[in-house]
Order: sequence, then C-alpha cells, then structure tokens
Amino acid sequence: MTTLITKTITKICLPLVILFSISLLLAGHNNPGGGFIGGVMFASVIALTYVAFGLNYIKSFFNPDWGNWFGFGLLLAALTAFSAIAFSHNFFRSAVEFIHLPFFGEIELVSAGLFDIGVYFVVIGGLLSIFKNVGDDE
Amino acid sequence: MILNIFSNMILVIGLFFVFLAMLGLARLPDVYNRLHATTKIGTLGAFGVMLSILLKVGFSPMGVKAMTVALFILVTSPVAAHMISRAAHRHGVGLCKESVIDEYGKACNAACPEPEED
Amino acid sequence: MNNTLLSLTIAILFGIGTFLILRRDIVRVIIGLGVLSHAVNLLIVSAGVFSGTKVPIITDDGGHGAAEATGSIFTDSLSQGILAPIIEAGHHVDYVDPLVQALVLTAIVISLATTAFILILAYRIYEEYGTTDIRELRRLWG
Amino acid sequence: MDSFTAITIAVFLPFILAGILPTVEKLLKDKVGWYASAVAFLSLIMVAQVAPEIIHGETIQGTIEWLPSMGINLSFYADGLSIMFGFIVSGIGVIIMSYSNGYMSKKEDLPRYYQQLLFFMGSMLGMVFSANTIQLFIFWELTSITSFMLIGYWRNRPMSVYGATKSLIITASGGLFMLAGFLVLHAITGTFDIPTILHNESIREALHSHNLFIYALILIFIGAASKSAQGPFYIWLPNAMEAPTPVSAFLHSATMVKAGIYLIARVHPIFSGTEAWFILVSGVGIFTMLLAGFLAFRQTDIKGILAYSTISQLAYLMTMYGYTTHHEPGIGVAAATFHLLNHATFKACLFLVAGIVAHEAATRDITKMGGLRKEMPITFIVATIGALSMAGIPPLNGFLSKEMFYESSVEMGHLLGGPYTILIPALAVLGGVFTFAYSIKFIDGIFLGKRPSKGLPEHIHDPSMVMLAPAIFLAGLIILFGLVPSIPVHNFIEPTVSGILLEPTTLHVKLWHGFTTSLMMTIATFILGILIYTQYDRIAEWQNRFNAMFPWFSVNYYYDGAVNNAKDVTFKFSSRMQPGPVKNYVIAVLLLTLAMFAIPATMLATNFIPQNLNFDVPLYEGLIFLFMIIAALGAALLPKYLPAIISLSGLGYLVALLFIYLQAPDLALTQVLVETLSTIIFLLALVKIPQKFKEHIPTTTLARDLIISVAVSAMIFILLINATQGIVPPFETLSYYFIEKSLALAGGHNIVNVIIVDFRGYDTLGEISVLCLAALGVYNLIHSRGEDE
Amino acid sequence: MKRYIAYSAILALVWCFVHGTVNINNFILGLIIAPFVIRPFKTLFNFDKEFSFSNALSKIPAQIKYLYVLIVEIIKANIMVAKIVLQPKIDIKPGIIAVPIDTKTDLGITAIANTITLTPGTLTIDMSDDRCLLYVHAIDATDPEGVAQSIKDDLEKYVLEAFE
Amino acid sequence: MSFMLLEYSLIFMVISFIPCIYRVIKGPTIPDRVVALDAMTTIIVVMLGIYSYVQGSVFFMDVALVLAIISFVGTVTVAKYLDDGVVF
Amino acid sequence: MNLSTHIPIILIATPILVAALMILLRKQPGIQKVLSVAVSFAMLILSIILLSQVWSGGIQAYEVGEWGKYGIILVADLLSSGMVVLTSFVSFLALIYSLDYIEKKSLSASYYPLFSLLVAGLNGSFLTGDIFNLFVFFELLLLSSCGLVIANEQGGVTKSSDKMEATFKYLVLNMLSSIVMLIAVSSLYATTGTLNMADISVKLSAMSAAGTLPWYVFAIALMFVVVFGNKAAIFPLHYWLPDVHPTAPSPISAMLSGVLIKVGAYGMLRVFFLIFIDTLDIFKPVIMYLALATIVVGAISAVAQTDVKRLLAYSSVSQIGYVFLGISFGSIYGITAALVYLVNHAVAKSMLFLTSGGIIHHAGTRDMRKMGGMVDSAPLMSLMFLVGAMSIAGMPPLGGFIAKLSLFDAGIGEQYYFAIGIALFFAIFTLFYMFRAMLLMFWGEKRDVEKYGEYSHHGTSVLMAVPIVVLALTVVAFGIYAEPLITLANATAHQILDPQPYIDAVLVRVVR
Ligand code: NA
Ligand code: NA
Repeated sequence: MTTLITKTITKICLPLVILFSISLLLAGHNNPGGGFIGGVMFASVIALTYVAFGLNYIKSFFNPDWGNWFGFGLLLAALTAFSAIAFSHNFFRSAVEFIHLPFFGEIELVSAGLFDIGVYFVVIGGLLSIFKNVGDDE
Repeated sequence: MILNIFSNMILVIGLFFVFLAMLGLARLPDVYNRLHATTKIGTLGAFGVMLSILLKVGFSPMGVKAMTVALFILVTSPVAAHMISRAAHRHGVGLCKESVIDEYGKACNAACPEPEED
Repeated sequence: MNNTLLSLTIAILFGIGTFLILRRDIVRVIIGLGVLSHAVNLLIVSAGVFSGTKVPIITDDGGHGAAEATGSIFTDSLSQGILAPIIEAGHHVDYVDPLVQALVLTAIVISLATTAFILILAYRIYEEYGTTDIRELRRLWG
Repeated sequence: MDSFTAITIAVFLPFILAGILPTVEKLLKDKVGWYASAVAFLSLIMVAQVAPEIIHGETIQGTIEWLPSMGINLSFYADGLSIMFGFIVSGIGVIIMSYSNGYMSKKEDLPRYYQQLLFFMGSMLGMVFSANTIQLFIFWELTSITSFMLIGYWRNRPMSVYGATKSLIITASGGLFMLAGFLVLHAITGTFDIPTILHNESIREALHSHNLFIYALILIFIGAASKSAQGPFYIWLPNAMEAPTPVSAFLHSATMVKAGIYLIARVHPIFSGTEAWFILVSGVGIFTMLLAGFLAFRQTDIKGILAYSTISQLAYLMTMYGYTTHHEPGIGVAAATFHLLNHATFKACLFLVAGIVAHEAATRDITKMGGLRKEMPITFIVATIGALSMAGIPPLNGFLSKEMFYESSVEMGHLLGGPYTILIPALAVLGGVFTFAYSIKFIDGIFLGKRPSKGLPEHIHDPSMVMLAPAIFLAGLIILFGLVPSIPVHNFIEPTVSGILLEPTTLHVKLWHGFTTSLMMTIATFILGILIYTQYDRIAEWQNRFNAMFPWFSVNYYYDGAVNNAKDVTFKFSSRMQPGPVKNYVIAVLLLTLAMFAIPATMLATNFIPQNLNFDVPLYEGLIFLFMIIAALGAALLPKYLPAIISLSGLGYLVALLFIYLQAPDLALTQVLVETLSTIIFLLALVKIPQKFKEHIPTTTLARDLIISVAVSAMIFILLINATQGIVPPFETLSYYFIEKSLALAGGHNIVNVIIVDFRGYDTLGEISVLCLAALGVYNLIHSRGEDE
Repeated sequence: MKRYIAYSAILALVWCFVHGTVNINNFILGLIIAPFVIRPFKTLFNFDKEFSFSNALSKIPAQIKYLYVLIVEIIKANIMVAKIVLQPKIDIKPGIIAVPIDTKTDLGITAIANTITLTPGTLTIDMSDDRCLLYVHAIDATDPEGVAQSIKDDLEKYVLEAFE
Repeated sequence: MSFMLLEYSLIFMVISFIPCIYRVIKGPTIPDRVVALDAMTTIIVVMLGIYSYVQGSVFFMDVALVLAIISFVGTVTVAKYLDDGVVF
Repeated sequence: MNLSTHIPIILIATPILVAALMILLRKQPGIQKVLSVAVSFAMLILSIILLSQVWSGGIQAYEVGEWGKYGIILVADLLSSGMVVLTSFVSFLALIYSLDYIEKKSLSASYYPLFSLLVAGLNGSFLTGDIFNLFVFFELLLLSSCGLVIANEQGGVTKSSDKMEATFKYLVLNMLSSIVMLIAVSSLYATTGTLNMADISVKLSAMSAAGTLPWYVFAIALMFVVVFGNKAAIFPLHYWLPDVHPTAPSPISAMLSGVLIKVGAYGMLRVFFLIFIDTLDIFKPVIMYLALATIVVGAISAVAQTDVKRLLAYSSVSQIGYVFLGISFGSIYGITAALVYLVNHAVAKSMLFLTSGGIIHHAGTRDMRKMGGMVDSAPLMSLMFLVGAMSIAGMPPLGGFIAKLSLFDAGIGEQYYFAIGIALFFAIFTLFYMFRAMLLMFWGEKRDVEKYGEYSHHGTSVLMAVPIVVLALTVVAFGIYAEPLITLANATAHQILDPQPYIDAVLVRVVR
C-alpha cells in the first residue's frame, strides 16, 4: 500500500494531467502531441491512481470498460477515414474547415483531428485494459 | 537588462545546483542521504532554471509552461523521495554505517532483512 | 550530429541487443528486444535523407492555406520519363526530415504493443512452466 | 456412335455409374453386384464396337479440350494395343464382378467394394486409351489409388493396411518417376501427345540423339517396373494378396499389374532399338523372372504362389518386350503380346480357383490342404487346365506363347552372339522350369494326394455356378486359344503387334510346327521341371533357412526397415533440427541475415567503408553516445532483472535525449512515455516472475554469441555508414512534399503529426489496430487458463 | 456544487497553464472541460464534505506566507547540503527519527511531509498508521528532539495556518 | 550569447549525467538506481528547458512537462513494486 | 459516389471497422455472429468483383487520402487481388467453422475482432503499394495471429502451456524479422527517398541505368529474403511454424497455413520482381537452395510426427518449399507453377486443418497413435482427409497434382534437373507421411477403448462440416478443371515479370 502523502499528491495530479492530456490531444496538429501522446498521458495518470490507491479501490467507483474505449476509438478512427467516401472522395481524404465562433474567434477544424481523437481513445482503452486485465489477475 | 543578468545568474546557480545534486548522488554514503541531495538540490536547480526562463520570456507560453514544470517538480519530487526511501527501508536497505539512530526501523519491528547488494 | 559515431553507436547497440536475445532467460531476451528496438528507432531517424536543423513544425504562420513554406520544389515527372534530381530544393529545406520521425513514431507504438504482449506472455509462461529458462520451453519438440 | 465417343463412354461410364452406385444399392440391396457387372459389360460393348475398325488396321484419335494452356487435353487414342487391353480389362471386369456376387458376403460393405472396382476399371480403361502422357499418368495413379483402397478393403486388418500402404508407396512413387520421365520427354519433344511422338520419325530420331534420352527411359521404366512388380519393386505384390480374391484376380494378376507392361509396349516404338532398352527391360525382366520363380517355392499361401507366379510371368513379358537390336526393334513383341493375353486368361482363372478353394476350405495354406479333387471335381478340372497352361503344356494356350518366348530368346541370343547365344535361351528355360514346378505344386498341393486329417471343414464341395461359371468360361478360353490360336492372333495380336512395330504384321501361330529348337527347349523344361519338383520341398526349406540366416538378403528387409525406422530416424533428425529452445532458432535467423548481407558484400562491394568518415564530435554528443552504450551494457550485464530494466529505462531516456538533439520533440515525447509504460508493464510481468533464474554461460557459448553479436554490429555499421550517405543521385524525396503541403493542404503546422494523422494516417490506422490487438491478445493471455488437464 | 465550481475554477486555471496561454478564452474552455474531468473521480475529492468559498479564500494570505517560508527554507537547505557534498571528506551523522505532528487533514499532512523533505537536513520517509508520527531521515541526527522541535516551530505552524 | 549558453549548459548538464549513469549501473541497491534514474530525468528536464529557450520554441517545454509527470508516475510505480511486490 | 473504385480500401478498412464494432458488441454474441459472417461473405463477393475488375480493366491503384505517391497507394493487380480472393475465401469458411469450434466465451470476447483484424492485415499486406505500410500490416498480422493462437477451443486438447511456448517462439522470431525489415526499409528510404514501391523501383532502375546502383542495395534486397522468408517459414526460418500451427485452434491453423504463410511468398514476388529486379541473379539461386532445404527438412520432419496437426504443419513447411522452388525459377512457367501450387496448397491445407479440428473433437486427442479405425465412426472426416492428403501428395485428379505437374514441368523445361530430382524424391515422402497419417487415424484397428476411451459422438457439426466440404469440392474442382486457375496464374506471372504497367498505374497520376 502507498501512503496518504502519495495519495494526496496523486489526487492533485490527476485532474491536472488529464487536462494536460486533453491539451496535448488538441494541440497535436500544430504542436508536439496528438492522440497517442495525449492518450498515453491519460493512461499513465489513471495507472498512477491505480498504483497509489490500489486497483480495487478505484474500481469501486470508477470502473469503465476500457474495452469499449478502444473499440470506440477504433470505430471513430475508421469511420472518420471512411466518411470521405461519403463525400465522393477517397478513403482518408482529409478536410480542413475554418469556422468562426463568436467568442473563441477563428477555429480550425480538421477531419484528422477527429481521427486523432480516435487514436486517443484507442491508446487509453488499450493500455488501461492491459493494466486492468493483468492487475486483476490474482 | 538587469532582469537578463539576474535571470542568467539564476540559471547558472540552478545549473550549478543540479550539478551539485548529481555530485551528491555519487558521493553521499547511502540512498537516504543521496535522496537529500537529489530532492533538495535537484529540485531547486530545476526550479531555478525554469524560473530564469520565466524571467527571460515572461508569461509567454514558454514561460507559463516553464513555471508549470517547476511547480510540478516542486510538488512531486518530495513525494517521489518519500516513496523511494520508504520502499528502500521496507525493502531492507540499511542505513549507512555512520548513522546514529533508526526509530523507523524499531517501529517497523518486523525484522528487516539484511541489506543486499543488487 | 556526427553520423559516423551515431552509426557506430547504433551498431554497438545492435550488438548488445543481439547478445541479449541469445540469452537463455526470457526476461533477458525481452530486454534485448527492447535494446534492439531502441537501436532500430535511432537507425530509422538516422536514415533521414536531408539534414536541416529545425524542428519540423511550421512556426511562421502566414495564415491558413498560406503560401508554400519552403519554396518551390522539383517533382519527378514520370509521365514524361524524367527523374528530376533535386538541385536547389534541398537548400530551401531548413527542417529535419519529418517523414522518418513519423515512421519512428509508428515503429515505437508498434513495439510498445508487441512488448506489452510479449511481457504478459512471459508472465503467463512463468505461470505455466515455473521458470523463465527457454531451455525448459521445449515441450514442443521435434 | 462414332468410335471416339464409344471410347469416351467406355472410360467414363464406369465412373459415372459408380458414382450413383450407393443410390442404386438402396434399390437393389445385395444384388448391386449385378449392376456393377452390367456396367462393366456396357464398357465391354463399347470397346467391342470399336474393335472392327482397329482390326482393319485403323487407329482412332480424338480430343476434348481440358488444359489448353498447358498443352494437355483429354484425348483418347485407340490402336491394337489399347483395344486388346480394353478387352482384357472390361472382359475380365465383367467376369470378376459377376464372380464377386457369389464370393462377397452380404455383410460386407458392397457399395464401396463395387464402386471401387468400377473406379478401377474406368481408370484402367482411361489409361490404356490415353493419348497423352499426362492423362496416362493421371489414370495410372488412379489405378494405384483404387488398388490401395481395394487391397485395404478390410480397413481394420493390420495386414491389409500394411499391404495397401506398401503397394501405394511403391506404385504411386514409381508413377511420380514416370511422370518425371514424361516431363523429360516433353522437354525433349515439346509435346505430351503420344501419337504425335509415335508417328513422327523426326521427333523420335531427335529423341534418340538427345542427351536426356537415357534419363527419360530410366524414369519411365521405373514407373513401369514398380507397377508391374519388376526388379526390387516386386515386393508389394505378394502383400497385395490381402485384398479380396476377386480383386487379386482382377487387379493383381490380370490387369493393373499389366499396366507397366502396357506402358513398356506403348513406349516401345519410342525407346526400343537401343542397347539401353535391352539392358534395362530384358535385364530386369530376366532377373525378376528367375528370382520370382524361385521364390515361389517358399510360398505356402496359395495366393502367395500365384502372386510370385504373376511376378515371374510379368517378367517374361518384360523380357520379351526388351528383346531389341538396332536393326530388329521388336524381336519378342509378338510373343510377349500373345503371352500377355494368355496370362490374363490362365492367371485370372487360377485366381478364381484360389478364391473358390479359400472360400470352401476356409484356409489359404497349401500345407493344410490336399486331395480335394474328389470333393470339388469341377474346380479341380478348371484348375488343372489353368495350371497346365501356365506350365506350358500343349495343347493349351500357354504352351504356344511359351514356345514363342523360347523362339525369340534364341533369336535374341543369336543376334547378340558370343556367350549370349547360349546364355539367353538357357536363362529362359530356367525360368520355364521354375514355372513348371510351381504350377504343378499348385495342383498337387490342393487337389492331389491325401486329404489332411484335420484343419479342413468337413463338407467341401464345388461352389455355386455364380462362382464357378466365370472360371469355367476362362478355362474354355484357354483351350480355345490353344487349339485355334488364329482367333486371338488375328483379332488381337496382329493389330497390337502392328501398332507396336508401327508396320502391318502377320503372324503364323500353329500348335505343331515341327521339331524346332524351341520344342527341344520345352521338352528340356518338362524334364528339368519334374526333376526340380521332386526336390520342391527341400528347396523351399533351404530357402527358409537361408532367409532366416540372412534376413538382409531381401528387399522387404529394407522396405520394412525403412518404414519402421522412418519415424525414429526422422524423429532424430527433426528433433535435432527443432530442438526446442528458441535461442537456436534466433541464431539461425541471425546467421541467415548475416549471410544475406555477406553474399553481396563479398561479391560486389569494392569498398565497405566510405571515404568521408568523420570522427570529430562535440564533447556532449560523444558523452551521450558513451552513456547509451553504458546503459545498454548495464541492461545486458546487470545480473538481476530490476537493475537491468532500470538501466534499459535509462537507455530509453537517453534515446529521448538524442531525439531532442535530432530536432524531434514528438519522438522524444513518445519515447519517454513509452519508456515509462514499458517499465510499468515490465513490473507487471515481474510481479509473477521471481529473480531465481541465473544463467551460467559456458565459454564456448559466450564466444559464439559474442562473435555473432560483433558480426551483427559490423553489418549494421557498414550498412548504415553507406546508406546514410544521402540519396544517390539526389532524387526528390517524399518529405519535401510533406513539408510543402502540410500547412497548405492539411492545415497543420506540426509536419510530423500531419504525416501520421493525414498523409500517412492509414499507417496510423494500422498502428492503432495493433494496439487494440495487443489489448485483445493480453485479454486472451490472461483468460486462457483453466482448461489444462 | 460549490466544490464543483471551486475545483472547476482551479482546473480552468491549470488548463491555461498546461496549455501555455493564460487568457479568458482558455479559461472558459477550461471551465467547460473541468467538470467532465472531476465528475468520475468525485469520490476522491471529498465531495460529501461541505465547502465554503470564504473559508478557502481566507487561507490565501497564510498560504502565501507559507510559500515564502518554504522558499527561504529551501534555499537554506540547499546551501547546507551543498556544503556537505562539497566537503572533501563527507562527515555526517545521519539517522531516522520519529517526529510527532499535530496536523490532521490529508492535505496538511502531505504539506508538512513535503515541506520537511524540502527543508534543511530532513527527509520524510513514512508516516505512522495513526497519523501522529512522521519518520524523518535527518542528515544530522545527533539531536533528535532538537530536529523535531525545529520542525514543529519553524514549519508546522505555517502549514497549520495555511491548510487546516 | 545564447549559443554559448547552450553549449556550456549542455556540456555542464551532460557531465552531470556521469554520476547518474554511475549510480544506475553501480547501484548498489535498487532504490539507488531508481533515485539515479529520477535524477537523470531531472537533468533532462533542465536541458529541455534550456534547449527550448535557446531554440526559441515552446515545443521542448512540452516534452519537459511530460517528462516531469511521467517520471513521477514511473518512480512511484517502481517504489510501490519494491515495497509491496505488486504494481496495482 | 462510385463504390466500385473503392473496393481495395473497403476490403481492408471494413474488417477494421467490423473489429471495432465487435469489440463494442461483445455482450451480444448473436449480432456478432450474424454480422461477422455477413460481412465476411460480402468481402468474398467484393474480392471476386475486384479480381474481375482487374482481370478486365487492368491494374487498379487507389490513393488513400488522395496524396498520390506521396501518401499510401493501394494497388490491386492480378497477384494482389488474387491473393485477396484467396484470403476472403479461406477466411469466410474458417469463420463459419469457428462459430461452433471456438469456445463461446473466447468467441464473443475477443475472437471476432482478432479474426477481423487478421483479415484486414492480410488484405492490407496484399494490396499495399507502400513498403513501410507493408511493415505496419505485417505487425497487424503478427499480433492478431498471436492473439488467435491462444484463443480457447471448445473442449480444447491443446495445453495452454504449449500455446504460450509456441506463441513466444513465434513472437520472438517475428519481432526479430520485423527489426530486419525496418532496417531494410529505412536503408531503402535513405537511398531512394521514397517508400512507394513503384517509385523505389523506378529510382533503383534509374540508378542501375546510370551505373550508380550501390552494392548495399543488394544487401538490403537480400534482407527481405529474411523478412518474407520468416513469414513464409522457409528454412532456416521455419522453426516457429511447427510449434505455432498445431497449437492454434484449427480454424486459425487453417488461416495460418492456408493464407498467412503465403504472405511471405507474395512479398518475395512483389519485392523482388518489382523493386529489386537487378538483384534477381543473386536472389534466384539463393531462394532455390533455401527452397530445396525447406522441402527436405519439412518432409523428413513430417514423417516423424505423431501429432496430426504437427504433421500438417511440417507438411506446410515442405510444401511452401515447393512454392519457393517455383519462384526461384523466375520464369513465366516457374511463377505460374508457384502460384498454382500456392493456391492449391492453401485450399487443401486449410481443408486438412479444419478436418483435423473435427478429428480432434471426435478423438479427443491430437496423437494419431491414440486413434485408429475411425473410418467407421467418422466417415466424413475420413473421406475429407483422404481428399486433402491426396491433393497435398500430388495425386491426380486433385488440385495438388496439377500444381506438382506444372512445377515439375517448369523445372525440367528450365533444366533444373537437380532441383526437380530432390523435389520429386521428397514428393514421395509427402505421399508416405500423408497416407501413413490417414492409415493411422482412420484405418487399422479401433483404438484401445480401455486406455483412451470411446470416440465422442459429436464429431462435426453442420457449421463445421460445410466449410470442409466446400473446400474439398474446391480441391477436386482445381484438379478436374484447372484451366481457369492456370490461365489466371499465367496472366499473373506475366504481370509479375513485367512491372511497367504496375509502375504506370501507380505513378502516372495528378498530385494535389
Ligand atoms: Na521525478
Ligand atoms: Na511435402
């Protein structure tokens, strides 16, 4: 078991790192980062809570089916790639759109971003499902 | 200009402290003492370098991130040190021969195994 | 970066990795595969075909859909049977080769996946065989 | 119906009607045998329909397109040779299937039995009418397979299985050699078509002068010899007697074993007229004739005697077909062809008798029989006719063809001159003597002498007409052919011989043609034969003793040895090849890789090392390289897992540092993350794995591993310093395009990221699939326990 | 609910920090994202306890003071260890001593433990199960009571003010 | 200035690596190695900071933050493993 | 939206999509079953359409993401689309077979996605025109097959320790070959600046024409022998196969032996005859010796086996040697023969492995010595095994015969007498071990019931029998009417030996 001290700091880190991981995900197209890196950040901070609090304790209130996460991610990624066919383009043809939001100003929306989100979920789901499966193993 | 000199000074001090921390790592007799070096001096060194960058670039993204890094290290490195030293002690890593007291070892009362070379 | 010495380092890492995968202990073998995968990642990066000095991230944003970032580039015109060698274009490129980086990224992720699998496999093998000595893993013989 | 259609029908009808046989069986129940006989009879009619044309000296040919792109088609060719075989096959087919109605118990799996007999008959017909070598091979192997099935008809009896396997391995492998021979022939002549080769003088001449001629001949002869149980290949035939007796009669005496003879006759025009042909065909023939005739003495099983007699009789045929010189291509062809027909009649007859006897006496052991002539008089008479014909007693047909055999032997000896003038006729007579002896033994042992006091059933009698009639019919043929030889000679032998010699031939066969040399030889045969027969049992015993003393002096010894030891020997081989520990396999892969590198390096490279090597290095770069090597060495050499893993982790961080120098922040990010995750997964695995195992490396192993490692290092170094010299000549690279278009077309500043999610996003799709796979795989790993033992 | 808002605000600020740009857009974006991040883990964040803004805000001056003390102590600590490291021959008398603490809350204990580690000559190794004792490794453990006392006097009171 | 800064800082930091590598290899105990590895990441974080500044690009600062976070995760995990013999 | 142009990518991306859906639907076995079979069937149809399109309309290139040669291009020529048809066919049948064969829990939890991704990996490897992408899909193949090998069978007789051991060997050797592949691919990139195979081909030809082709390109080329040889399990890279194929669940063994090892042969054909044309003079003899060694080692080892699946596995080793022998001739006829051989072996061997699954269910063991006389209790399996065994042994009139015939004919025509001599001699071994196996299991006396128990009565369900019968009919059809297959193989061989149309199809296009 870990100590109160570790647990407290883990609690502090948890939302911080999750936010950071989201930021890495969103920044990926223009800065270092992206789905994979963001996803690994997310997975590792969840792994940290597993380490600090014990898997069973975390599972008692936070127990998503990580299988669904990577299933969803893969589905999202594949569908994003497929969607181009619906627009009479080749598979994986990307699209770049600039939209103007009232408050945030001009925002760049790229189809590849959606794909990256898929990657993000696959990485999180895949890694955590491995951790959970092995960690659960007696 | 003054700010620049000041920040360079902090930078050099920071780097020097990092160096000292590593020197401590090499020279101090046991893992607990080495942790004093890396945790305290290392943290300050890193903090110093990041601070100097913040001073140089202001609250630009780089500065903000440098500060974030510094704060993060400040918060986490003592915990890391605590975890390692605790694990070391429970793992059976004994104190160096100069040590004068071990109240923790007594409290653990569980017979700690002989320190082993890995 | 000094290419010769980098190559030498990569080669030595390969040698060490090779030595490790020839060990009898499964965990050593896996560590060896880890060393080899580090080495191969470095190898791919060092296979970049031109050497700029800048991070391949475009910073001077001239607005979206902006003009070419690097100046004009020759293109092989195969339809006319021409293989145009790059003469000047290389000079325009300040970046390091981004493609090899992308390849390494893919390679790293794949090797993570494989390493994860093989490690858990080792864990199960120990459970089944009670050892990590590959010489004991010879129930399938002949 | 035109002749080609008739032949096609004759061939395929048995297959098609056999296909529906199980359905018919539902209707006819145990009368299904008559259905099979009817099918055989239909084929016989079809063959008979074509016969007149052939007898008039014509040939028939036709083609159905099948594999045009390989130059192989379904084509049939009928000349005298094929028609004669067609008659033998379908005619004896009718007889055997009718006989089987009485022979086979109603409890047997009749549909399977008749189906396979019909398949066999169709294959045999297909073979004899094949106009191209590949088609011939196909039907040839089909006969091997059906023979295998029929020998192993009683699938649960070990001896049946043994016999079936033996026959299949020998005949089917022989067939493969024959196929190779045909392919060589194809390579020489450019065609698979038999008539084309037969009727094209220039092709044959080119063939004779080709340096592959001898190989084609040998390969094809191996096929023929294996099928006709010649030379060392004879061993399968005695064991084939495990088949139901009608099958033995049909396949293993009258028809299938003659396929080899057919083949020799078929290729006779192509290969004969050469010394090789004589040495190979006649040489093996004479050897087999003597060996099998001699070995027949030892047999106590009546079917065994017949099996050895079949081998020796087939050897007669081989010997005769082999008689050739440059000027006289076919000295023994007429004799052989006639004897072939005669053998089919008397041997089938004898097999049917053997079947009857075994059926009635409930044993096949000749030592337990005797004196049955009173209880089964008709059988006795039929058997005597068959045996005497085989022994060559006038006025039966066997006598005629044996005379011709002696005649041609004399001629061949004369043509060769020297010692052969005497040697060849003498050996022929010796063969005749053995034949005489075992023929007499067959009658004597079963029907003459005293009935043994015990071992035989009390009531033994002639069987029903169903079984007897076919035998009587064949005995009738034996007498008819003997007395009126012109019937078979004119209808079958002359067209066949013409077909083989490629010129119209007229033969004059008479029962009495004066005191010729051959008659003298026949008389000598009888006298010697009787002499030998008096010593029959002693010779048999001597053989047994010899055999027990020198078991290795038989082909079976080697066959059995090979088959029985195959598993052990090959297991020794395969366990040496596949010894278990993965390390050896890894070495194999590494060595192959090194070899693959070394081959071009030694063959082509002028200088391994480029000129512009640069060893100047900034201090920090050099130190980082050094640290990496030290960390890797730590991972390699630290004895415990955790320190090694920490060291590996350190190496990972250093690699990340290097990536930073190489201007690759994404890579550095990914590297540090992956490094830590790997460490965590390592720890997860180590939760179960204690650090018990300690490897002691022997010096030789260490040296070998070090050499391999250093070689790998050298390979990588040489490859890298050469390959990283830059593009030669500098082509455009993909990267320029990515740099140029990243922002403009894909809307991203981070070119690396744009590559992985857009330009080469498809790779990434594969990559995340791999991640999913790892997760799924780990799930399976963890949940794969439980069903152990 | 209050806790939600408070935490969201803090996290929105964190979001700006990790994003690298502190501006109102990012802050609002952070405010939008934050609840989703906290929601699944609310068990970890004492959501059952009452939360009062005024209480939290009132501690800020104490926290700033604590930070100041901390920085000063860290610098002192560094200089001390630096001296030791740079000695030609290292001559120390270290040891592990038990230090009683009065702090009760999780955050407080964590803060005091971390502070001890960062300050001169001491390093928190563990905490007793009854949360009353911290086991501290001291580089100079010749006077255990003195060390315990100095921790109590120089550090713990600030921590108590700032986090209790 | 900045190139000199870079050069000297980097050399200085790389030299600081030597004790870390020494401890990672030499130990003598596992906690020693973990401490050394942790210290190594600290150095890299520092280098990244300097590098980022000198290059004028924020990219490497992201790497620094990630490294700081992930090394904490790693250290805690190894410590827990050492302590309890389990990871989660 | 003209879907017909998208078939290549649909054949790859649909299985990935389906895998994702299957992961999400793993609590609904009913939907999974229906959906997976339906999709697999649709893929079969699509693949046939693709082949016919390529047959009539020439080589199709598909730009993923419309980036021209700078992105990744999928190329469907006769070779790749033919292989895709083969994959779809075998995988469709293997999937149907799996429904009753694989343990229920394993089936719904992970089997479908793993299987779908295996198919995606296969189709992706065959269709890609990008050498690095090939690496990615090879990894997909590797991990999906690893996951499937350890899937649980219904009432399985394979110990999980054996599976672990086999998977470990498989994984280590394949990771090693992945590393070799990465070395080769990146060196190639460093030399030519491109990853597109057609592009590489053009550039290497240009270098060759200019006389600047460096020697190490030959070394890189031969490294691919290791890479693909490992996938194809040629000597001395075959070591993993006899462990992995038998321990896998039977439908997976069928996929592995039927299709997966063919990826190696495909890769050799693709890489050497498209990219490294200049190295063929070295490549051909190297491959010939390796192929002969493979034939010999596989055949001899097969004779030693008592485990039916292990015997089939060694037979696969030996048979793949024959395929490579054909490739090593490097001529139209040789490659035609190799392709015919490949297809026939794929069909017959998948069929045999599926049959062995039925046998194992029936006998409750894989040890042939513990079987015997099963012809009465399992007549269908007996007949099917006979058909498959005869085909592998090259007995007419089955497909295997046509394959051996064309191979031997090509070899003798090209005057490789020594090679054909060895091949012929070991064909007899094939005959021997196949029939010995048949006799051990089906003929002879019934096994000792006291010792090994009665045979189970539920040998083969309909869902298991149908795929076997379909494959058996295919085996027969390939023997009795081989003309279409030979014509296709011949046209494919022509296309392989003339890379220009491939290059044109890939490179002559407008780029964004
Ligand atoms: Na740290
Ligand atoms: Na074989």
